[in-house]
Amino acid sequence: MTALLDVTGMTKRFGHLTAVDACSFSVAEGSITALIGPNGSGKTTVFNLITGYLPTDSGSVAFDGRSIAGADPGGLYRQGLSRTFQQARVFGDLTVQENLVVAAGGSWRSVFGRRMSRSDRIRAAELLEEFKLSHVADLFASELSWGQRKLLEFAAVLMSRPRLVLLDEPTAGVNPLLIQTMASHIRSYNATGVTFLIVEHDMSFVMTVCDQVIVLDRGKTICVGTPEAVQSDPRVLDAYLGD
Amino acid sequence: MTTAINADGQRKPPLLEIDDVVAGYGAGVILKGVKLVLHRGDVMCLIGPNGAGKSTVLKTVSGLLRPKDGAVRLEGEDVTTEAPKAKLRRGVVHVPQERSLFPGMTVWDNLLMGGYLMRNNKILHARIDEAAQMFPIITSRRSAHAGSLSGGEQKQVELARTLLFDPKLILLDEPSIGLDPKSRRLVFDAIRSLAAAGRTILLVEQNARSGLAASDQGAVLESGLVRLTGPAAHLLGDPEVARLYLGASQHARPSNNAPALSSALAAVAAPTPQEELT
Amino acid sequence: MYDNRLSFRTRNRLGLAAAAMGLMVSVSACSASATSSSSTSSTTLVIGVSLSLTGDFADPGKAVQRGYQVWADGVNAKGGILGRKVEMKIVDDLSSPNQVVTNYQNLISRDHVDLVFGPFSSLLTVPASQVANRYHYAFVESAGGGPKVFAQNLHSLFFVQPAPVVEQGNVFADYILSLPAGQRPKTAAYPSLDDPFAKPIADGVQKRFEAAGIKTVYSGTYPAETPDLTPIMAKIAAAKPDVIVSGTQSQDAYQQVKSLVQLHFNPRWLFMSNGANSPTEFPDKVGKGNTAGVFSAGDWFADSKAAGSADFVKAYIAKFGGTAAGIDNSSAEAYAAGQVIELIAKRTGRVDNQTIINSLHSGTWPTLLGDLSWNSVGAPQGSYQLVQWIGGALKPVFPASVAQAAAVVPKPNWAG
Amino acid sequence: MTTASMHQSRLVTPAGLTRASAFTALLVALPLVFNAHWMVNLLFFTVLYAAMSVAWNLIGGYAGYPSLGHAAFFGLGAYGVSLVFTGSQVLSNGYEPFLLLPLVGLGAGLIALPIGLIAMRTRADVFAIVTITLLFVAQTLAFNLKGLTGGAQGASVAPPPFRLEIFEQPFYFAAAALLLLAMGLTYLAVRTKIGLALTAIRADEDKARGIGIRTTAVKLMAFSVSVGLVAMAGGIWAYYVGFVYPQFAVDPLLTIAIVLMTFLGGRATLWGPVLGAAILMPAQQLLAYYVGGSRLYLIAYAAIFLLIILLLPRGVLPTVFHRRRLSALAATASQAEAQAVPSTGPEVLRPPTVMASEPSYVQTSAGERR
Amino acid sequence: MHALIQGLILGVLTGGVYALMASGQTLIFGIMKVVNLAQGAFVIASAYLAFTLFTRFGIDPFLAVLITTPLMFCIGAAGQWLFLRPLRRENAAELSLLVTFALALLIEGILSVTYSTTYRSINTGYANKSFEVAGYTVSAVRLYGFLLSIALLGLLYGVLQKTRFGRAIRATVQNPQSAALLGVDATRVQAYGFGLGISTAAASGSIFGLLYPFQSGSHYDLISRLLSVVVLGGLGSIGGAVLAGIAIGVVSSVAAVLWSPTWSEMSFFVVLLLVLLVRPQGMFGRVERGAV
Repeated sequence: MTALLDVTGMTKRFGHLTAVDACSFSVAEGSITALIGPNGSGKTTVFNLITGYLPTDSGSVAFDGRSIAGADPGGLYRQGLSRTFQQARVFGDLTVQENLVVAAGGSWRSVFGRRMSRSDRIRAAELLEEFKLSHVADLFASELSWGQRKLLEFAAVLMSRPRLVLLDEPTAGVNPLLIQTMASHIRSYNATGVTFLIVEHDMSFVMTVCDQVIVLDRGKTICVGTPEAVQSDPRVLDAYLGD
Repeated sequence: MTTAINADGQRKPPLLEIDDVVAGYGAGVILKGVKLVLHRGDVMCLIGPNGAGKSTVLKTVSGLLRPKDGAVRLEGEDVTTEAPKAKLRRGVVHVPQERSLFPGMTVWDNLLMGGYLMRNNKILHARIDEAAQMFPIITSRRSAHAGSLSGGEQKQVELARTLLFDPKLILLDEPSIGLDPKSRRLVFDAIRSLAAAGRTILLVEQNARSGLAASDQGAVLESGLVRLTGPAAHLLGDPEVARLYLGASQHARPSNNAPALSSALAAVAAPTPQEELT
Repeated sequence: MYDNRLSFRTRNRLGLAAAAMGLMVSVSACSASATSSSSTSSTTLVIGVSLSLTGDFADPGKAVQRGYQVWADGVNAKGGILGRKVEMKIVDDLSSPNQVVTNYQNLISRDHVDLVFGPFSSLLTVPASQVANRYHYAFVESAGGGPKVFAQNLHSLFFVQPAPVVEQGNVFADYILSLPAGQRPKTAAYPSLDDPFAKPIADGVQKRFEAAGIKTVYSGTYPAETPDLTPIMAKIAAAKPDVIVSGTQSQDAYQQVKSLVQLHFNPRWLFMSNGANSPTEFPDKVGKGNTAGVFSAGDWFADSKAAGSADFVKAYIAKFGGTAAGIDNSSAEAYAAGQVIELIAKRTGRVDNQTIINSLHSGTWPTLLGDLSWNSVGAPQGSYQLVQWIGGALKPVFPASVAQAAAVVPKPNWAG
Repeated sequence: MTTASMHQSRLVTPAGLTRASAFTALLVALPLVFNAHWMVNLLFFTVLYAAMSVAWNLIGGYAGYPSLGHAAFFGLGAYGVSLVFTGSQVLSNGYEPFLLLPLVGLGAGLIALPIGLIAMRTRADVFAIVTITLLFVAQTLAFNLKGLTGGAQGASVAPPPFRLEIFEQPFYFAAAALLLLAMGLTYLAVRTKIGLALTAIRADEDKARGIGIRTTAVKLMAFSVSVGLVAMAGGIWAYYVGFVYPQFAVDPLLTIAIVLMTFLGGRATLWGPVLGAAILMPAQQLLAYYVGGSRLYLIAYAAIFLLIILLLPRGVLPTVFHRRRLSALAATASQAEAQAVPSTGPEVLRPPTVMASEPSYVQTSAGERR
Repeated sequence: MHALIQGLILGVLTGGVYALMASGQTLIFGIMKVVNLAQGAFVIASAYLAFTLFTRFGIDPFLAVLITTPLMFCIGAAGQWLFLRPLRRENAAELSLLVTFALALLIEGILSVTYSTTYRSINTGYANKSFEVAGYTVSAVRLYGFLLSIALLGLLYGVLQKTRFGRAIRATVQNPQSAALLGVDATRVQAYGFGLGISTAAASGSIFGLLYPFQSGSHYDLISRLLSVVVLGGLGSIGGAVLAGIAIGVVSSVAAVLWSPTWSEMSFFVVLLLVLLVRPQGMFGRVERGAV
């Protein structure tokens, strides 16, 4: 497997604090990779740096072999790199269906296209069906529960048929049943060739879903390996339990 | 029913009793019946994996979050539904996880804010003097802007500020988060000196080893329930703790079958613990 | 089920909009029926006026209103015009051009008033006179004499003042140029408000002074909202001109004086087009002592001997109190507009619009502003009088035919 | 597939067409039924302001950028017309200035592009203030560029040679056409991806950019079209009133009026601004005509204004829709319950807004933090 | 050169008064993120109050500050409680713009009914006095007004820095959650903070009334300047507002002298736009930190 995403020596400082410290890792194409680490280890910052929401201080990021340093989030999204947020960000004034359609990306010309083209509608209907959201398709997103919003955000980023999806804590605040649902969606999309990089706290989720785990502590990559290997690695336990 | 967790302090009366507390945000539930007892003069460290509900426990105690069920008792009195201000007057001080100093104000002004509810200046200044003995930084850097202090120094000022309330109970939420090792040592030193001065502390700590090392008692929270309690030193060596952190057999491995429609609907209705996500 | 949900967002918006339109129409209709009774019965002569009772021009707008009221009361006391009682229908235009257009539309096409008088300010007179002209109404107006008013070439418009506003400074230029060459000023400054009333006055004087060899040391305009004239006046003070010719409106005249007093600069002559000719406001705002020697131009004075002036003063004081010196010129000018109508009725026996238009294009019409006559576009053909503050009162000093005192030169020092 | 979602896929729905034709018919019929001059005059101002409110709504309502500088472009249009058709000209048929309007709109739209690019670097509060500044710059320019604008002396527009009997009607129909154009463009924007993008920008601009929406382009487009339409309104106005003075052509009160109309009727709705204008404009003009002298009108105006904001913060139409939606949702939920289908009712019924009675950071189990 | 320095002196003196007015407005923004479009109307209302106190009771406008300041504080606090507190949080920022504008209209309406729309000015015995210093003229009213403004800015600074209430305000601005945890009642702080911001209008009103003729509609012009000042200084930054206030005074009066008064306003707006181009948050605005 080749590396779809390659992060080398990425560094980000906020004032005195070095949030990400010469962090390096790569995500293999077709993998489900977890990015774990204790609170404050810089996971979300890494996400923000990769997706262009924050500028990096130094280091390089390559997506599919091309450097994407300094790219804007929208451009990356159109290139097939999409993400979700820890606190699901959906558009409350749009309906569930529209939340999907608006995320479909598309060409310049499509800006002037119909609000909801036949292909958009079909694609959205598929995803809604798959994510069991059809019954709320015409509700405003602001009327959804938390868990439904997380599902919706996840479904929305799939609209553009991305190659790499960065999920920021897909299970945060959702109940066990929904966690299972999330896991099965991730697996089934992975089977169609979508690569996932997931920030996750729920270790059992990581163990059952992911095939590679990157452990971050204080902004540094301390360990990379299979879930089982990472689980038994004393460095990881130290990172979690402290010194 | 919530006895027998105190190894060495049976004679001390319980200061805080958290009794079967159920709490959450919106319609969701994070704490699913938490029981804890804290005795006067004890330092208890609450540890557990992310999302277990540790911060939520502190919030139900300080009044920032009203429990849906169960009771919070302080010195035997039911204070479950009291507002934060009322709790503050009872001497329950909450130091949140985020930095709670006012960055543009001087260290001294930050301290004075700790005495906001206090009308008696004499007592206030006496308490500041008292705090200064434990935390010399508040006099040595008194006119520095709080924002210019290092993270560890800021935590020290925050801890010093709690003393102005002559607190019965200090609730510390992840005091060491985001700090470099040196600052972390400063903070745990400070917690130890507070403990030495006989303050009762309920501490939530991600850094379980340092946290337990600074505490008398420990409790492990997982998925909204207290899984383990005991003297801090015992928990430090308990292999079960590591399992709770890094995931293990308690979890049924999720099946690959798509869930039935009804359960999926029930699932999506579970809402948000926004505070737990940070 | 889906259909139901979607439909909240789309259904019946048309209904709402239609209802709103209906509401609008019915509001208008209601109000129309409520007041239509007040309009013409054959025995009343209804004269419609839109005045700025609120907004930027509210202050002079109300002075005009008082003038009309005094006139109407006087006429009615004498039995009205040709036996018809005069009713003034005065509405507020908020000093807004949209409202002034709406008001004259309503007055003419809805309330069918018999005659209209003009609003206050050239800015509102222009759109208003267009509306009136469209309906072939005579547009007798006492407060819109800017150049653009006459540039419309309206045959139906008549500006009831002795001369177009821009010529207000001519009388001062006449006076200065009537002096022996040795006594004339050598240098002059022209600060002016950027306003259609004020700026052309200073420009006109400047043109004539320069032609006569008087050197311009300062010339500049300031916008209406300039809170502070001190920088300009400081610049002028530094240039030490012999004469200052100010194109002023009202508040800016007071501001100019204040600044000059504070700067301790006292020119030999100080002429201010407007503001300084306000009998009560000026001494009130700048202090009585500081008025001494200031020139201005005017068309009416409390002790004027012109036709009807004494009656006007008496009636005004009886109605509104105060003193003769406290009467605003705008009130007198409005009164003169009424006088003109009264005269036409007396001379022709008719008061319809066509008669008014035909009559005013010929002959002279004696009013309390003196004898007035108009050219084909409604510009009056007379001239203003030069007035000066002497002993705390405004005195006509030039031309000799109306002078009640000799001009005081040089201007006495500021009182401080 | 449901009929509703079938409609969604078409650019113009049959229902939309019906509504458009009905409204057009209404607009055409109004001045013919209420043909008194004063009535047509009132209708003219109402429709003109409705057009401007609809235009403002594109950027201020849908995109959530509350521009307070639209009056600058109104003035631009007014001066544009006065520059080409000066007072000394004699027009042959009187319709020439109307033909110039598309050019005026286009010009204003182009000028708006660089301005919008700068102004939209900031969000809500500051954007509002920057656009106010723009308005004052425009007014100062109008006063000072005497060669073009005539300065404080004003600029005159060629007098319209229309017959008295129908004098107001060409202006009314021009304004009505502009209103239909503005509504048509809004409708199209809403029915295309642009509408989705604008709503997304209002809700969460960063996220919108992150999912590949071309936010800058869409925002600029909306701003440019919006001010272009307002500039055209300025052109019609100048021709109607006949004279253009800086303080009236670039008047802060104009912006305030159209913002207020939009908020009253309901922003980010197609019909809200029209409704707002239909209520406010006649109310204002008739209030001024009948009780203006009493001076209480300003107090009454402000009081009504405050009451509307405090009682109907979303505006009339959205409030009505929201109420109906809530009751209908409750009905569906109970229906669903009756059919023993698991329901999301309680969650769904939670109103999307929480009153700010409690300080934001104190949470209770009942309401989550926002 | 003489005229330039004269203009400079004038600009600083005038700017001091703007600084005082703007400090209140920026304080209000800092505390509750509300752009108060009624600040100008409150200044004009205060000018009328001072006018009445002077003409009816012969109270000197500078002394009248002692009466008008507490009065304005109460009116401001009441206004916040009645009209701003009930706003829904989701779009409070936009709605508060409209509410404060409506408030301005309401004040204008009340003033025009009470006082009519005639221009007023306060003419005290010293209205036209001036001092001569090294050949430069300094008007007495301006000098007193400037000194009073500086004194009141000092007082405001003192209140914010040294009092319990001031600390609570600053704390709320910087970290509302933490302030609440320490027992600060945010609702009360907002109402009193709004009152404090409005109370700066009282003294500004007295000085404004002494310097310029005013009427009920004068606030439109005033608010456009104040907005420029607070945006230039950075919304929420009092120090920024003071510097920007003096800057607007100096720029417009120097431009009036060097160039032309008709363009002086323009020059200032251009400066404002340029500053915003480089720093959208204003000269002294900080993105992450609060006011004071």
